Amino acid sequence: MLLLIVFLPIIASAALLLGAPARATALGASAITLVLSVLAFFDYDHAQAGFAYVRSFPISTDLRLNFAVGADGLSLTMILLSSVVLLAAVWFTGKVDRYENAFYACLLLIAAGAIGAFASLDLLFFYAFHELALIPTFLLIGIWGSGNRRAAAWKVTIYLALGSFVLLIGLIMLYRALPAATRTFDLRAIQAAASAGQIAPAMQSPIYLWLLAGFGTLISLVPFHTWAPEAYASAPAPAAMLHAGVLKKFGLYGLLRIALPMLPDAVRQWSNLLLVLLLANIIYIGLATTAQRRLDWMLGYSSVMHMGYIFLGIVSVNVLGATGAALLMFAHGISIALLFGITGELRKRVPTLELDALGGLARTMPIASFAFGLGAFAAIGLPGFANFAAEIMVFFGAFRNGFDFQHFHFFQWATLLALWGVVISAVYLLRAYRRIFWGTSAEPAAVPDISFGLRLPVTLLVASSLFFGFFPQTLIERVAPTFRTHLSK
Amino acid sequence: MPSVLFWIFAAVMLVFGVLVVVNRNPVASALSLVVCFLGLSALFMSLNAYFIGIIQVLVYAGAVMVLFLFIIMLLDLRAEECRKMNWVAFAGSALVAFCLLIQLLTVIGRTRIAHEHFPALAAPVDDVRNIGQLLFSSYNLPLQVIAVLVLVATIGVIILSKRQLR
Amino acid sequence: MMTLGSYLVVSAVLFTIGFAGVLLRRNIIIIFMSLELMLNAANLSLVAFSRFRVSPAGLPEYHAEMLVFFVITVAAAEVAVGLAIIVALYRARRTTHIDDINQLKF
Amino acid sequence: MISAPYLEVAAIVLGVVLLLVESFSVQLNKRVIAYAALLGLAAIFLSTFFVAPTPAMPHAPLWNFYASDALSLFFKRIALATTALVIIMMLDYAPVVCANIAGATPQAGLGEFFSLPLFTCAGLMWMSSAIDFVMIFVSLELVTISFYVLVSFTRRNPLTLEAGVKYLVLSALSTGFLVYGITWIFGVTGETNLYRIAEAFTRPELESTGALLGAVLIIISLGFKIAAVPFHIWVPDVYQGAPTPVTAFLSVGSKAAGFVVLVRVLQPLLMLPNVRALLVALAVLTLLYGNLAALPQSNLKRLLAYSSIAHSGYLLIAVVALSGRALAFYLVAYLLMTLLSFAVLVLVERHGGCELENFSGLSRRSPFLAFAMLIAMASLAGVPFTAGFLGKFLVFDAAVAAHQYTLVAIGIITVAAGFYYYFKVVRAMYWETSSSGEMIFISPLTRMAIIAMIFGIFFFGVYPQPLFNALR
Repeated sequence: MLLLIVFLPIIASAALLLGAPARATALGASAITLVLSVLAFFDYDHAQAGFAYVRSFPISTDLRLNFAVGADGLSLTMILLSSVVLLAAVWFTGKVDRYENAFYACLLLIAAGAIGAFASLDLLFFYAFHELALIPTFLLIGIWGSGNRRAAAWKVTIYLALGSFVLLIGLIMLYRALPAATRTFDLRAIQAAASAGQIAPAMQSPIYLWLLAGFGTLISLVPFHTWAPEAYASAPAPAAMLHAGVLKKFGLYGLLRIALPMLPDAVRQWSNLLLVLLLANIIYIGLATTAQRRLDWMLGYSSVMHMGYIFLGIVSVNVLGATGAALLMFAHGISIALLFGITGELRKRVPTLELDALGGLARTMPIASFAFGLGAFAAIGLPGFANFAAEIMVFFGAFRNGFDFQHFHFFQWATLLALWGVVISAVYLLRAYRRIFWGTSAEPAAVPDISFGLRLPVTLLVASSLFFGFFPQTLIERVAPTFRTHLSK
Repeated sequence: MPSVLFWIFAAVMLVFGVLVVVNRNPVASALSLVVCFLGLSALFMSLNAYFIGIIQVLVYAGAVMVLFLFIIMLLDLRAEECRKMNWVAFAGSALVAFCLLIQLLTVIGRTRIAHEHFPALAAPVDDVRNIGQLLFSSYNLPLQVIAVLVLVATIGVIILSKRQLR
Repeated sequence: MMTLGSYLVVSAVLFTIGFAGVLLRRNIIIIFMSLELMLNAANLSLVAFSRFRVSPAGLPEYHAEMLVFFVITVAAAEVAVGLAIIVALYRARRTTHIDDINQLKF
Repeated sequence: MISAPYLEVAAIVLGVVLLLVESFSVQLNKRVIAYAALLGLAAIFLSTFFVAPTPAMPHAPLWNFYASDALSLFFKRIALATTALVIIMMLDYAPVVCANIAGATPQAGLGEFFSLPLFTCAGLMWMSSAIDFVMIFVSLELVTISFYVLVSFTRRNPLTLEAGVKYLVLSALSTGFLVYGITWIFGVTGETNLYRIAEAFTRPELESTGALLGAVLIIISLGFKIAAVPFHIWVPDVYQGAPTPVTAFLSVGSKAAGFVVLVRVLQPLLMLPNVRALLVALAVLTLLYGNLAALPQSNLKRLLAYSSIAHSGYLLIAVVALSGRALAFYLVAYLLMTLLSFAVLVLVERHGGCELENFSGLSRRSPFLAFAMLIAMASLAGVPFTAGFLGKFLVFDAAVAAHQYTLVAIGIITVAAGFYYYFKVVRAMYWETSSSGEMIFISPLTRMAIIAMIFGIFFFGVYPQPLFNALR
């Protein structure tokens, strides 16, 4: 089943390139993918922690390389996120003025890359699948983007290429850190070796720093973040949904999957560095977001900012924080996808996305306004949405980590500061919402509301966020076992 | 060979070698090269390499240099007129060459065997016979490769110098 | 009797003369002659080493002289092809001056 | 089972027979010769899989010069495949050749163009087996001289002749260095056979100064062959000026053979002090210069020339890290992706030129070619699931294993630069609009070859084990 989830989008995109009917194929493939991943998610037996649906094919005996897929609760959560956002993104794609097939194929490839990476049990394929998205991103932004699309496409490509090769070196060093007899790319085996203490403590730090720099670039951690707002602002809406909603979670997933279980000492040792960086993400980028004058740029910055919370969950190095981070990854992916989707619809209708030039759109576009409002409330973390549950867990996890040190520690300060980030995001999101939809403009543009068909993906996104907001336990009980084996409560 | 003769031939070779490089007139350069190769051939003979010495005269002084002269005459190359020289490049190149020379001489100075005399040979050398035997026994494979090489060179020269195809 | 070193020094000087010619001269034909000087300088060293390393039978080590033989052959072939190219170039461009051959530059 | 030396003999016989056919059948359309050559090469390629192992106690003097180990067989196959693909490209390029030779028609003037690569191929195969400096020298010169002819083949084009002269002078210079280097190695050891030299290097009375001079001179001369900076100066001009299939041949065949000789020669030479440091310096310079100089190029042939220098840098990392596996795999990947891009280039060149703007809107004019070029560029840049990525992975893996972190860091930076200039081609093909609406005709043979190369890039990018097995 997992193989089918991984390869269905790839097969569909190949079919699209060979000339299959564009929208029907893409919609069909992503709907089937969604159904399959929902089935897989609920079918997963969380009492029996560990990887399910494992299939393995030998690739190279010399390198001890296999093509292996398998999923535990964490990966299933991410796969579910990917397929939800994929379906929504494909649905949100309206009329494409040129190369329609290629557009859908690129979307499917990005999602396939993300799903493949989440499902891989093998370091090399885990990496390789993520890179599958690189060329589609370049083409999507370059051909169908808006605004300063060329510069943005270059920037995102070069940054991501550089970041991923840095990451590759980190992965190679991890592979090389194992003793020659047990050297393997298999995640499970490396994890077992790491638990047995076979990765020399002296090697942990350099490996972790390479990984952090590599993943950090992909996640837009602060010094490496400059590509993200520009790319999201210029990308066509479905591409931004997939990229900000799903693909960027790859780096976080990597940290949860590799850094936390395999290099826990290094994570603790460098936690102060990461805390400073994530605070920069939250506070500095948060303030930068409030200063944005355009909706698409604002959303781009806000997606960079929210990465900070997820980092906070990761760096707390306990089950509560890590599980919260996983839930937040899911919740953030949903809410940002919704916001980017509505923004894309707005872009088609109004001449500019300058916040000052817009106003009163709620009168002509009530449904879009409602949907955007839901997305904004979710992103802020209003109770009821998954984001709320997740942020609570992250904050408690991080705060409790400080108590281990028996005195009021840097960690607590950081958590408190990060809490202020929630206020910042409330400020800019609500302000934007009010300006666009409620504020008065001289002459409210007479634009049509989003079409009836688009209510479906909006409902899908909102429903999934609400579902996990009200029943976070379904997700937590699946994800937490992943961390329980090697993290403290 | 007495050292006087060695130094005479070496001096002839080097002086005419320098003349090859400094002459403005290509014909004079080519003729200097002939003399230089004759000196070199004498040095070969002084090292008991009679066969190589003869080959040197036949192939180089005979065939190759005639070819050079022929081409120079064919193209009717005159002494080149003085062009504006790029003095920086000139000085740089001269410096590189000078460094190479110093480097080579240092290595030779540091090489122990370079200060030793040539050991005596056991018997009068019949080197045509020895080389011939080696060439057609041990060195059979390289010889065949060389044969292919000469074939390719021949074809290539014909192709490249055909002015008009039929 | 001469030492091995004196031959090597003479050869090194000749090699440098050839190398300097390649670097300094701008006429292709003369550059080509300088390249021949370099090859011959190497040959002189080879023959000197060959004479120096006397085999147990009291003969020079002929392996080096074999290489000299091949070098001479190759050089002759190279000269033939090289001159053919130079002639073709001269026909097309009326020059053998290397500064005139500079259309390929960015 | 056949003995390995017959492979070269077969290639030579094929070449001679084709030349005879060429000269005696005046009315024959010379494309037939190319097809015959392809068939012959395919037969030889197949027979490499039935080569008998080297005799355990080799008595014949042949085996002093010639090794038929897995490495040599591997590189012979690379040479054969390259030659075959180059001949296919030459078929597409034939009209350009005819236009640039006075009086050339399909019946006259092309026969040698199709048959000379066979001799080059034989030379490359000999090079991959050479284990004696004499053999290395003669086979290297066979390859060089046949390239002299091929590079200047379209002799009415002054640019080609210019490239020919530059190649001539710098190759002859490198030959001079090679011979002088061999001289010094012979001088201090009294041997020309690589194995016996390795033995001699272990002796305590070794004159290490002289040996080091020889080693440096030999590495310099091989640096010319593999286009390592600073011995690369001929590469951009020659690559741009030479007929495009010959450029492809130079950049793949000649480089592969140069690397196999380098690997063989280094087995003894790395026993000397400082040789490895020298190679690291070469690799650093090559990586930086090749990648940075490629950034501003607007002519695709020149861009590929600098990219070829850049890839020499990655290959040198593999050499420094002493990983034969990484080197061999990278060369195969390099072969596939470089020849693929040249195959597309030949077709596009016929309908315009080699400038990047000639590629504008190629996705409209020929989606197939644009897709092929996209794959080639992605693989050259190192996007996963292509052979180029796995090659880079193996190279970096080897470098990490050898603790060459300087090279790793520089390698990463240059990879990012590579993404920029390779994606420039993608941008031209997909973003820009076309200047001409002319469709491009692709012959079935070429289409097959391009599909095969695309398939190869993906196949080896996902499943490299067959290549590893072939190296055993």
